Amino acid sequence: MILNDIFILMKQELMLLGIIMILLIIKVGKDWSNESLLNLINALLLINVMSGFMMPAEGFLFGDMFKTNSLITLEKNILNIGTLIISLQSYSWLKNHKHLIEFYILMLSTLLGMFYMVSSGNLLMFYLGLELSTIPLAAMANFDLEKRKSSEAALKFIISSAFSSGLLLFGISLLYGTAGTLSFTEITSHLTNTPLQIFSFVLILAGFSFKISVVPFHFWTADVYEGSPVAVTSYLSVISKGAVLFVFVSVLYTVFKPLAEVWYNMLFLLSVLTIVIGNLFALRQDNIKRFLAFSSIAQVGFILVGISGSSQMGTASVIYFVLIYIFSNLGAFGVVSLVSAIAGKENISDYRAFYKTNPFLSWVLTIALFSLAGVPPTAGFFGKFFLLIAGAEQGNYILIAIAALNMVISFYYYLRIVKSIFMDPNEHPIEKLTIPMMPKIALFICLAGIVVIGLWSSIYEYIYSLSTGF
Amino acid sequence: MNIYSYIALIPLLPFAAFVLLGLFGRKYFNTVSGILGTFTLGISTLLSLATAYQYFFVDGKVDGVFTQIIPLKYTWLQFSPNLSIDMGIILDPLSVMMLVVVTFVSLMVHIFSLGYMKGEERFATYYSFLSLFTFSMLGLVLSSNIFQIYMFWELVGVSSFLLIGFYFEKPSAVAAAKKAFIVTRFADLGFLIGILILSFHAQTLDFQTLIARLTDPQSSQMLSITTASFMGISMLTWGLVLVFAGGAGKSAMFPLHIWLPDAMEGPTPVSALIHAATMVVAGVYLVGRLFPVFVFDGAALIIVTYVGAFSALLAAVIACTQTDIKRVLAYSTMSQIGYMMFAMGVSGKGGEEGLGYMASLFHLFTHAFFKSLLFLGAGAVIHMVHSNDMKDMGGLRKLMPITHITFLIACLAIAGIPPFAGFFSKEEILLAAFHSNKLVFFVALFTSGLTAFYMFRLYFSIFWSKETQQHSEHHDEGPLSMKIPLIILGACALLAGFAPIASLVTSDGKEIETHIDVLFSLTPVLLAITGILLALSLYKKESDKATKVANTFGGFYRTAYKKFYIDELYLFVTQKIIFNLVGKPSAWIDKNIIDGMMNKLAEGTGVVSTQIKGLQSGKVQSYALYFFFGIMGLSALFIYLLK
Amino acid sequence: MNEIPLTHILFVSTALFFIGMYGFFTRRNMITILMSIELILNSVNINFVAFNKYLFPQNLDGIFFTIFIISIAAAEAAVAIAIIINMYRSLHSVDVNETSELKF
Amino acid sequence: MNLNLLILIPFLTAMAVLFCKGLKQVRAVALLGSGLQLILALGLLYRFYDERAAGNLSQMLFEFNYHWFAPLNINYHLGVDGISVAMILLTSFVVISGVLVSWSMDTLNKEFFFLLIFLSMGAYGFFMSLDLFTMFFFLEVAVIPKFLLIGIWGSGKKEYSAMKLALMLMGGSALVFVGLIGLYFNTNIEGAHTFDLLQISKMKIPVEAQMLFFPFAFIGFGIFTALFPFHTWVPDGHSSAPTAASMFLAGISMKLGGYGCLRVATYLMPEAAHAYAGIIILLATIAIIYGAFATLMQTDLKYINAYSSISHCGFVLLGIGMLTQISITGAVMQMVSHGLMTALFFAAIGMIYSRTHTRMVAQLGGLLKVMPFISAVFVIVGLCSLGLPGLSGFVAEMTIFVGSWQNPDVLYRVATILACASIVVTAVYILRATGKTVLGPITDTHFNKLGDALWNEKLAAVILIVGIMAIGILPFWLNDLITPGSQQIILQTGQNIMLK
Repeated sequence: MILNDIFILMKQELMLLGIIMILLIIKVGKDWSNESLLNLINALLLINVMSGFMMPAEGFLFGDMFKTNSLITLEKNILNIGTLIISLQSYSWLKNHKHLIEFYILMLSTLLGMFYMVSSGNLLMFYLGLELSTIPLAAMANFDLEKRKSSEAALKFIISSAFSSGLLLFGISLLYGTAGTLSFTEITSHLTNTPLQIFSFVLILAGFSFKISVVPFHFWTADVYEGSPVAVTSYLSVISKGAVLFVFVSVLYTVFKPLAEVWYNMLFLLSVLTIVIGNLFALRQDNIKRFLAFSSIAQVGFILVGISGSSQMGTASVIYFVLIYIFSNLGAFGVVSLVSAIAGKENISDYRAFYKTNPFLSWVLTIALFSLAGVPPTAGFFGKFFLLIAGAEQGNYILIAIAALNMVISFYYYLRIVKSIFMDPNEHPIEKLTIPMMPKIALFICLAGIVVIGLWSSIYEYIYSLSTGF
Repeated sequence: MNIYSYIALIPLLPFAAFVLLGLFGRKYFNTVSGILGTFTLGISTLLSLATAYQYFFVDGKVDGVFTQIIPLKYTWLQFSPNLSIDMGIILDPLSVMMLVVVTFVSLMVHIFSLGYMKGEERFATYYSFLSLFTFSMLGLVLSSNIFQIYMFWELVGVSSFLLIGFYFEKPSAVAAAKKAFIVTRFADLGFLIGILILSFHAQTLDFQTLIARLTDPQSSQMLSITTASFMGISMLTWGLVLVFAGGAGKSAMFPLHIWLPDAMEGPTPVSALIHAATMVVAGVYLVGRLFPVFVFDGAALIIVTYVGAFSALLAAVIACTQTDIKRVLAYSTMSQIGYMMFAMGVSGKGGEEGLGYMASLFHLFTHAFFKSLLFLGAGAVIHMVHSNDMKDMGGLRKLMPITHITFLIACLAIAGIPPFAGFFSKEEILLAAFHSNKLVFFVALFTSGLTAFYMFRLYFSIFWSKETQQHSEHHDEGPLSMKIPLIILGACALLAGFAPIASLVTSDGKEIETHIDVLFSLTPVLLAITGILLALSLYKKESDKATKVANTFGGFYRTAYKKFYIDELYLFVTQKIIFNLVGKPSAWIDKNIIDGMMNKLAEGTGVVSTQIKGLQSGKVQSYALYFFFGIMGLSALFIYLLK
Repeated sequence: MNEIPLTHILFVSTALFFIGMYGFFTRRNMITILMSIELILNSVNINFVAFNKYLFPQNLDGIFFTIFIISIAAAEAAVAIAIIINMYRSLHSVDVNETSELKF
Repeated sequence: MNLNLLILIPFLTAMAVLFCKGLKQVRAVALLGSGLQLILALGLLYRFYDERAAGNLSQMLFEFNYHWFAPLNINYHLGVDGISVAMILLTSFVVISGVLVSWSMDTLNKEFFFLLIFLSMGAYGFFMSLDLFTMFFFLEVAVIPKFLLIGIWGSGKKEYSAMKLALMLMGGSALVFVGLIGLYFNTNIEGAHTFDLLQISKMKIPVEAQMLFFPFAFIGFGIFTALFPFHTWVPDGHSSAPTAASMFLAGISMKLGGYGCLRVATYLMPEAAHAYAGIIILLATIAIIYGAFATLMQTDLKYINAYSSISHCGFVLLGIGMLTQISITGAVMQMVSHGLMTALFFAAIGMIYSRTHTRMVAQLGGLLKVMPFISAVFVIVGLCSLGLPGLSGFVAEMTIFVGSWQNPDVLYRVATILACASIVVTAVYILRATGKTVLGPITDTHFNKLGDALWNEKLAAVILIVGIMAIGILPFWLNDLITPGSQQIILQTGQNIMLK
């Protein structure tokens, strides 16, 4: 029974679809106050998260266009959790926003797109998921409608992504020309390392790289992150990036396995470039969102190092790192979004003496930054360590050495913010902020995640055990 | 348990006094702390006298030879199965004699200080430091392990630092203490390396074993140390010379003597203790301790001889020109220790050959008494006059009869006039030198004349010279506690010459025959008398004769007065060369080059970061262009180049 | 039959691709830039159709793909134009060079 | 004895501190916690001797092994040998006196004590780890609190110093990281890799791999212990840090490096250690001499101690480089001794500074008159630094010298002689500093009004002095403690020069 299968295998997608439908109905119906709407939506998202963990299933749908298994379910759950946290964090910003429901509809649509993308077993499906997760994001980026920067960010995002998807499609078309099929499982057997295939692979790789901001395909990142509303920035930086990373890992390890030698060297080159350039740019940013953009570019460089390892360890460490990265980055963005929404300040220099007025937020931001930097006992340490172990598995110690030394540079800029918060004097520090309930919950979730995910080894072991699939 | 176990108490009692007085003395019993210190030391003295009796006259001798007894030995630090620092006690004629000398002189100083330091705010501290010094010195002479001796050696250095710098508010005292410590520390470096060399080859740190191994030509250790060489000189020579360097530092031998005159900044009784009888002779003791090994290495002994002889002469010349009475005494000490050193140097081992060894230690013994007497006498004078300078003194003989008499005795003793103590010991030294090295003999002879001259210059300047005295209003000679030690030491200076050292303390433990050859001793005695007469004519009455004589010597006098500019030379080397040419550049390099490198590295990263910011131009089309170049670059690289 | 060979068609699609590319890099008008992207997408469409027709006629993968691309391109253009309109409100211009407030 | 207690107690203390209100509660809890640490450490010493006396000869005692990240063979593996016990003792001594010295910390006291105790947890964990991953974890745990401690509570150009210190130490740990990864992938247990220190030590790591990764590990750890030319964080870091942080920094964290050099670099890569010994000795000798001469020129008390630390830590590296059993024992002793001594030195400087508000030697003088206790402490620690017998410095340095001399290579001997010569220079700078500050006339009439040490400061100083003297007067217990450990390391290198 295909319908039966759909209900079982696509339950996460259907759940999302349901929420979108409810929101549409509310939109059409009578007016709700923003607060109650937010409460409702967050409750729905919480249900969504919890339901994701129930009844895991494994199987294929529509030929092999859609597939799911426990790893993919886990990946979707991770994305769900991230979305919930972002939703909780943007409470202060959305509370007074006119187009609250639209925002959620767009966001959940992109999430749906990502789900399809993660589950895709076919290039067509993948492409559809990718576009579904991209185009609404452009609209979301413009959600501070009256701000010019927001529009500019959206414009840059839509133009760049259209361009990149054009090139990606060109690559896919060439691949189709040489392989004659769009199905992941079948393409593999047709890959023979011809120049045309390598060329098409480079184009596809560029498409992925664009989404996860790998140098030199990253230029849009900083501008878009800076201009967009904080909620969108954090969504872009963790959820959208995370989803593409999940696909990227599985595509590289399964579909493009015959080209392993090529992509291994490419990743080597790209990861070094990404880490170095990301770090160098991050060094001298003053806008904290822009800073986080570049730091996330550098983080992606580390992820590429991990991917260049062998399949199981590489997959496990990448998924693990993304999980940690979601909590760490959202911890930082949570504070940033609060400060931005309430105090309207987004510069690092505004954060001077932040600790005097807001000790709790300062600690959250500090711990989140430490986790991003990879300082124990936060989870970021474990994440980075395992990524680099995975990367070293092939014996490429030069890469590891470069990565390790770049961690030092990254320490500098993370510590620079910590320094501002704790040590620099400031005549007019950000005033004492009252934190609403929901962002507070979000921050606590992030803190718990940062502490627990690293020290509690079962999480890594669980991911590792699932990663055997490839 | 050995019957000698109580010996451990001899050093430990002063140590207990140090701890007690140092921690609680000042707060709780400042005034009685002197009595307490003296009392504990008195017990130690009695014990050491008992030890001496027990050892020399009861059971030290086995078959006519004094043997070494190790009554106590605890492993303190085990480096390896072979090498360990042991805390032990060694008893042999040398150490027992030193034990007596140290405790006795120290006791005298303790008693003297009761009066001298009375009213001092840090009275208890003073006594605790004295006790610490005595403890270290006793530990030094009793050491059975070469590393143990090094440890106490350092402790002696530190406690002398504390004592010299006792008047810590006087910058000159602090400077002198620093100088004394650093110079001897520098010398100790040689000692340390010497220990490393000797112990590495002998594979032991224990004196007995070390000496046994390094005096047996057949032993593998002896073979290894004599065959190994560095810069063409055998390791044995290196080791011994370096050890001697350490001894020379403590004993103020040229060129490491510069600290001694300055060290007179300390309280005068301290000088009597440290710079007359105990610490400064540690070098002689050290050479004596390792004498059996030294005998096997002619080169080392020659160095000992010439360093000793030269120091004796140099110091005597300088002493003739100084006007600070304590400095005169300091140089005289240096000169006398020079005597002891070269006596060691000219000695051989066993029988008549070993005369020098015996003579040296004999002189050490007698010198301890008369030199500490001289210092204490000078202390009494200073106590009265409140000045160190000869010019402020004169005509004191009536005011301080006891001091005067005892001082005279000491002067006669050091000048070598029979039957005072110095005569006998000096006689033996000259005899030993005469037999083995004529050059050294003549130097020594000349020096002994000079000695008589400068000592009596001192004597006449203090006690005669001017007749009338103003500064005598209500002072008397000082309390009883200051007089008693003078009297006792005076008696010793008179009688110590008759002590049977020759039959007790010899290089091989056997007695040697000594006799006074009247013909031979005529020359030095006549020379001494000449010196005394010269001093008499120049300094008995206040006149400008002395100045005239000084002027006739002109440049030489000035040079000698300036101590041959050795201090200035050292100052130049340390201040100008070490500080300016090594210290400052190191600090500069660290700040600017090495640290600068790190900072530049960071700055460079920042500069690169600024340079490349133009890439992120904000124009979406150029972003796309980079995107496109990226694709083209990757394709070209991987299709054409890396294929 | 005088069929047009595949290479000719590929030549056309490649030319379209680069024309689109060139337009994208050089035009200053945002709308023109969007049109250039449409050119690129169309070259992709031609590729898909041609490959499907010539090489793998047994399936319709390429054709389907083309249909999806067309529809998505429409959606993309719609969103992009909406953003451009919004941009125009504050900027009063459609010159892409003026949207470089966010940089470095 | 459960070693986890030594991690748990600091952790719980740190947490408890966070929930305290007001300085009084905070410091009481901190003191209680650090007192417990001290008791635990002493108990550990006692139990250790007990076990050894009972004939338990296994290399590590009280092992605790928990499979942490099973897929990667990462274990949470604790265990101690004599060397670790010595370092743990050192840590507990420094921690409690650090807490006591900061008794009246007035700004952000809760955070201050939290970080201090958190740091100590890292140090304990590091010294007990028998798994390279766990070790690295704790190593980094001990780094970042220092950044905050210096940056927030420091003085002078604190931000610069804090940043410099954090970056250089992080750079060091990055190098260590590469070394560890390299080691990991060169191990082989039935196809899997391991981080377990004991297992690796029983394996033969290929010599080429050793030659490649030894420098990473050694230099990485070396940066922590002021290896020339990577020592520049030391002067700035120490001088800007608040008193307790300086004590921790010099007393504990510099020792992390020395311990790592010994336990990881030398022990696990013995052949490479032999091959690189010449370079290590060269760098160590330069550090010793050059540090000493650079100290001569310093005018700030904290700089004096910082530069002298460079010189003294050079001895540690020298001892390690000489690769004889005695010299390695000496190196460990020097770590313990220097830790206690330098902590005391900083404590004394802090006490002086908090009263006179200056650390410049030229502005101080005659303090003995007004603050006899502090001055006496200052003199004692100075004497310890210049190697006075009866204090710990002497024992450690002499052991290193004797041990170094056992290595018969002529060039190594020259290095030894140069190292010996540095103690003369040490005497010069210590006496200059002491002579000017403590002795001499009072330079500033304000000083007359200043009081002597308070009870907490006295207690802190006494605790450290007891440690110093316990080693200085009765060194054999420490020696017996360390020797089996250093023997193990020497056996590992397989070319024991003593046995030749």
